[in-house]
Amino acid sequence: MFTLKVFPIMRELTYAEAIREALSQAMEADPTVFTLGEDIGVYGGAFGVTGDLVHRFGTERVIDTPISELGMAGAAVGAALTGMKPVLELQFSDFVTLATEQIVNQAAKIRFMFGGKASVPLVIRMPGGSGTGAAAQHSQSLEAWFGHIPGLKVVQPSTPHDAKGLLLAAIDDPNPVLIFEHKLLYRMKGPVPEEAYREPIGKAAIRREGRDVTIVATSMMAIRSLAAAERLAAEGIDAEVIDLRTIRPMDTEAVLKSVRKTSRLMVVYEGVKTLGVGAEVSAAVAESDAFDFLDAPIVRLGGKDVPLPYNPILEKAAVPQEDEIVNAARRLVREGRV
Amino acid sequence: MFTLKVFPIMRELTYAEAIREALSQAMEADPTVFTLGEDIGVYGGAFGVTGDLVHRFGTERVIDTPISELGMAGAAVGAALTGMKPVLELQFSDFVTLATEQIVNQAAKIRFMFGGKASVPLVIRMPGGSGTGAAAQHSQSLEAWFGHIPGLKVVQPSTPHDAKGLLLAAIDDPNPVLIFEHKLLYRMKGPVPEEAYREPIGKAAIRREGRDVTIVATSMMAIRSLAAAERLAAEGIDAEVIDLRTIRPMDTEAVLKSVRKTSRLMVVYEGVKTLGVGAEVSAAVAESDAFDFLDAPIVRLGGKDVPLPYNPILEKAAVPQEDEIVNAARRLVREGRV
Amino acid sequence: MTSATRLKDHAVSFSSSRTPNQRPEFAILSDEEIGESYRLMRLIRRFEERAEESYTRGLIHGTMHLSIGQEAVAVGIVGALKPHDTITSTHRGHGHSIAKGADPARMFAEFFGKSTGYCGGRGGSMHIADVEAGNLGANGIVGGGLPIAVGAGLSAKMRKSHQVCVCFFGDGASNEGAFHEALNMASIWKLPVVFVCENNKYGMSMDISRASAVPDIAKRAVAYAMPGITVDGNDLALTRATAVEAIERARRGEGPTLIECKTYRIRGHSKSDRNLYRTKEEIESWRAQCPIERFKAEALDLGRIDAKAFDDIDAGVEAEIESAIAFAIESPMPDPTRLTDDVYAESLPHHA
Amino acid sequence: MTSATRLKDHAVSFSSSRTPNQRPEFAILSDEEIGESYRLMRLIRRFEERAEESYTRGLIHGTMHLSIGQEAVAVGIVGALKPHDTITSTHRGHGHSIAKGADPARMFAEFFGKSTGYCGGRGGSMHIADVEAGNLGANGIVGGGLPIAVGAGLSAKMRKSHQVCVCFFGDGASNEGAFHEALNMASIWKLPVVFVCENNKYGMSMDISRASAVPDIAKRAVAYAMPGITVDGNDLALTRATAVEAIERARRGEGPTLIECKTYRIRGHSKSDRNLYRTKEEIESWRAQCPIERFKAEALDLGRIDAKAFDDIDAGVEAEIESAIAFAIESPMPDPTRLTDDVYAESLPHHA
Ligand SMILES: Cc1ncc(C[n+]2csc(CCOP(=O)(O)OP(=O)(O)O)c2C)c(N)n1
Ligand SMILES: Cc1ncc(C[n+]2csc(CCOP(=O)(O)OP(=O)(O)O)c2C)c(N)n1
Ligand SMILES: [Mg+2]
Ligand SMILES: [Mg+2]
Repeated sequence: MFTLKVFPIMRELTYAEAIREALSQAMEADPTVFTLGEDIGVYGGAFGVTGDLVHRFGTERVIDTPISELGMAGAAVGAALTGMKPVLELQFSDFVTLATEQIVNQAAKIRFMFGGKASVPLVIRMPGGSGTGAAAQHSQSLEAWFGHIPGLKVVQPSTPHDAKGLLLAAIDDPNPVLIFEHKLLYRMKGPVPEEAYREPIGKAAIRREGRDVTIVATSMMAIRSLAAAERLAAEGIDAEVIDLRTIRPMDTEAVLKSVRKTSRLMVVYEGVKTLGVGAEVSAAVAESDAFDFLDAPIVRLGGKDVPLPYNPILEKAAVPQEDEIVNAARRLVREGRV
Repeated sequence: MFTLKVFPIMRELTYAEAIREALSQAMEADPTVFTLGEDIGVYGGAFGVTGDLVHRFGTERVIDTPISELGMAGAAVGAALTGMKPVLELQFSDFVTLATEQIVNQAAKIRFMFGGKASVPLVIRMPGGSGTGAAAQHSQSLEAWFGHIPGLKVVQPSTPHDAKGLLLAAIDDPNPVLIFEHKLLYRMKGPVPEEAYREPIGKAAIRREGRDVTIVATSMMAIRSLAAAERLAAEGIDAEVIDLRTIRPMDTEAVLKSVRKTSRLMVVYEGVKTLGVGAEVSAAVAESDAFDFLDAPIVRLGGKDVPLPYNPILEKAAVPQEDEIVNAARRLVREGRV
Repeated sequence: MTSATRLKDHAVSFSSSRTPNQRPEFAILSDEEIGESYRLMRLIRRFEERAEESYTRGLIHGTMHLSIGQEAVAVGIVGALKPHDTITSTHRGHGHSIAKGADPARMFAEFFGKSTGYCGGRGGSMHIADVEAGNLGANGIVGGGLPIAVGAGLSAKMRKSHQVCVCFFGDGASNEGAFHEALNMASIWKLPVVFVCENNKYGMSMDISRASAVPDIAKRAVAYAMPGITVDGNDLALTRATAVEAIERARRGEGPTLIECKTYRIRGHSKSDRNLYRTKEEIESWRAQCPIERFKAEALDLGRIDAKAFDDIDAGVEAEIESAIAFAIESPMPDPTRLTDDVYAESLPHHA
Repeated sequence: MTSATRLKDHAVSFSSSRTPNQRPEFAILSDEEIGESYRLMRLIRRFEERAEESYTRGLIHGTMHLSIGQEAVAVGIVGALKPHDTITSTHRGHGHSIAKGADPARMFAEFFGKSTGYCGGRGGSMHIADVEAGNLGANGIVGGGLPIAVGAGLSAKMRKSHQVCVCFFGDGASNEGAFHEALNMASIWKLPVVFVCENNKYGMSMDISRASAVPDIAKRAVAYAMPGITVDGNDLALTRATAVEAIERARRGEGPTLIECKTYRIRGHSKSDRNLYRTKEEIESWRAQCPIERFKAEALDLGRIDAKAFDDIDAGVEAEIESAIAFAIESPMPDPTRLTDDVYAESLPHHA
């Protein structure tokens, strides 16, 4: 589903391996980079992301923390304020609810509150998303919350390539960056260059060019939308698929440009539809001059208005699936509404 | 600014007094209702809302808590699960960041996770908003976060009348209800009936009818928008002002109906513009059939993309003011964009 | 009450102590209680073994956390409660639920995602609850149940219901801020809550010696001016006797107690655990401390119950599990068109 | 080290002890330190009194929290730090900042919302910070600084910088979960952090006896296997000596200490406090314990410094405050068109 465009001969890594490689390269290059989190040492991380890093960098730079999410987020803020570059792993992004005080009131605001005289170069990585039967407290997609907070940057890589490049960019960034990874993507393979490259934070990626409809999607939904676009192509519908990649700052320009071309917009995201990422994409277009180019209402396919259920049938019904994307896009293009 | 339409002879109360009266009436009527929070007893609450309630209901039903926001939210959840109806006051809504775990992972999801076999009739009251020079950690408007969470209800009363009626409705509600009050409104007076009436959660209020533009606003911004509308009227612009009142579930129908009439929409809210309440209002309209009625892009006037500053000039510049609303509405109506 | 030794002058009368040389903790158990405690431990063990097997057979979506080896905590403690008392449980909560009277059939049904499950298939292993029956829920959030238990205690006190709430949590959870806030609140308000720490030595892969500044979680009780007791959590009689005293204290309005039960989880943390953080020897040494076998042996030794009775119980447990699984397998899946049911409780007309 | 009495066999040499019959805590202070400590306490006191007056005159938007009566904690503790050491402070942090070397002129400027203030007018009283100078910031969130101090300690340890971080917080803050998580982490990692609880008896209106299960916060140190010491926080010599020992311990890599300083805030919690929760008598009895007067009297008594020297210091403080206010008043307001500056630090090109 992801063809080797840019790099003709390319090694493939899983998304998890790509993240591990980024961490490892950053830690090799810069002694102030370290990582902390629950069970990231000898256990290798709940999703195996840190793997053997502790054996290569030692327990002083790959730090297992007690189960104290607020404390570890604060410790990362304090370390970042005083010369270090911590990369914090939260075991599931749902647990960020315990750490929001430090992230939102401290990390995000310190630079501003202190009059620009300090910075908090902190990275928080956390797996979000549903699909593993982990139920309501282990499956949320809360990126919209943090997209609402000035002072933070928020990214959602959907490919191994981006997972590595965005993490390296996040570590370089002097601001706090939250990375929402996706549980279902960890084992997905894709081409990943060996060198320590960066993907720019704040830039969307056009995954597929098309003329009939713009599909803006994030994370796992970018993968599903791309697959849906291939099916739509077989029906003669030419969809442009934009992987937003960064939630804050959002690459609105890329979306507007595409909408001016296609005149139809659909936003696909896994978080709860209401007040989710799609609301912002839609509103940004509706307030812009691209509004005049719109031939149809803006469609949002988001997560249903429901906590994530355990049963796999219900779980699938709760978030957009490929079929739904195909059907919605088809109706939008053919009938001008969904 | 608020004329006595429904009740010809009406006592006036401040917003704070109206809330206190609601609490007091609910506690009188129902022995399972109680209130807890920091300094709500003899101190009377940081904003004087609980006032003398402790003297009337005793320290067993007006409970001063230690400074333990997560703990008190959880205690409220546990009490609500077992037959009580707690009304929790968080001293500033910014501190909800310490309690999001209990609110979002427990209160909001328990009913669903437990298969509909339990409910959490919990009310959380908290003052949000800027304008008092309390700076970045004491001035946020975080209602959009909770509007994103299925299982919660979220309201924002803008008048003493609604402050009382919505609180009584919230206490009756078998679901967790979050009430974002506004610091600047506490001393504002308005007519308040003496009996224990309810305002329906989930219903917007049309504060002013108009034909040229729909202004949807929340909380303090509803007050400012109404004042702006009066000024606009003097210029011959007839604005309809809708006070959203409930963020979740949102009264989209009221907004659509108005937009079908005015063909122009502006959303005014104090929270950060990006991914704030206005994004949802805009997206809900843009995906509806009211889209076809729109004559101009949808305008959002939200908080600037910045933590709230201390300096009063900066603080004013960070959130929509009356002049800005007037100017934006005028341009929208006259020039078709802002 | 500051240590388990205080239990020696425990006031409960030794009603059913027909046999000499019994420990007082054992002596307070009636024959019926011995049989029932054994049955419940056995039921929990077999329930989890069969759940594990079902997982391997692909009947279970998602993960699960087994408490094999820890049964004496759940049964010892919960057995000291009255039916109207409440518990809050954890991600490793099958034992707590069964001890509190949950029906294994509806639990299996939940694991299999069926509409007959405790949560109608919406919750799964980590969210088994039965609020009516006093089980305020397992919890996917480590430490999540601690403040909820405080609320249940506060509610019981306000309603003067004389209910006690037992709050289970792990050694790992004791490093969460929620632990601190909850124990402090329960103490200042003298709430009828008994905090039971199942110290199984690990929070996932984190050895308690790396995660916690103190090896004995009960020591932390000092910070909340409440009694703190460390007991052998694989000794059912001891966990029961300790719980009886703490629950009585709570019911008398004298406030909370922190009981730390030292135990061990024989299985990995969850189904994906490769046990890289502990040795086979350690696991084996604890397997030899099986709480069920120990309890059975002591009862047999003392002649309190004979081998035949135990065999009968085992057979009954097998039959119950068998039919529970059958029920669960035959039960229907939930209807996906009803997905959004139960997000909100319906508002009733107000009592104006 | 488990109590203040241990300080009697403190190892610091009594270098400047020219006078017999001195307490060892006092004796370790050089004459210069006595003068400087007095000056700083006086500066804090007068700074806050004038801030209060400025508030009344309408020069200050927003609220502020005065530490009048608590000066011996800030000056006693911070005076034991080296310049490159760090502190985290609180909403009641003027004293900490000044003790750490903050310029009152830039502080007043901040209170008045001026661009020359520590935060360029963006932060106000609750966010005074000077990260370069080791002040990691006041904090509007009760308990917010606790985990940040852990991070500063972790960072110092990793960078082998031999810095110590002093973390100030209140008695009320000790009931936040952040307190628990922070102290546990600092202890298990043996971080160079000294936790200083300013126990002024109230968290806003909540008497510590109602809010906290234990009256002495230092007792909670047991839960983290770290030394816990309660001292008279209005006795500068004692707070200094205690801090010296704890800071040395931290610097030696032996881990954190919890020091509880019993003190009292003479003013209300904030400008809107009506003092409904305490008596005039209580306030008066503490006013008589003024840490500044006590310190001065002891120094005079011992003949360590004469009255003239104190008068000179007072005069210097007055002059400094006067010119600080003048500076602040004359400073320009920030430019509202630059509102969104400083939300983000600019990204530098990466070191590829
Ligand atoms: C807030 C939170 N943090 C982390 C986790 C992931 N997690 C689940 S169980 C567990 C270990 C818990 O250890 P302990 O409390 O000792 O319980 P045990 O698993 O040993 O029964 C962890 C880290 C979680 N579910 N919730
Ligand atoms: C998380 C949080 N909860 C509540 C408050 C409101 N508040 C500010 S100061 C204070 C009292 C703090 O008491 P203590 O820690 O003893 O410090 P003191 O004010 O006595 O110096 C409260 C409740 C806050 N700022 N942050
Ligand atoms: Mg454990
Ligand atoms: Mg205090």
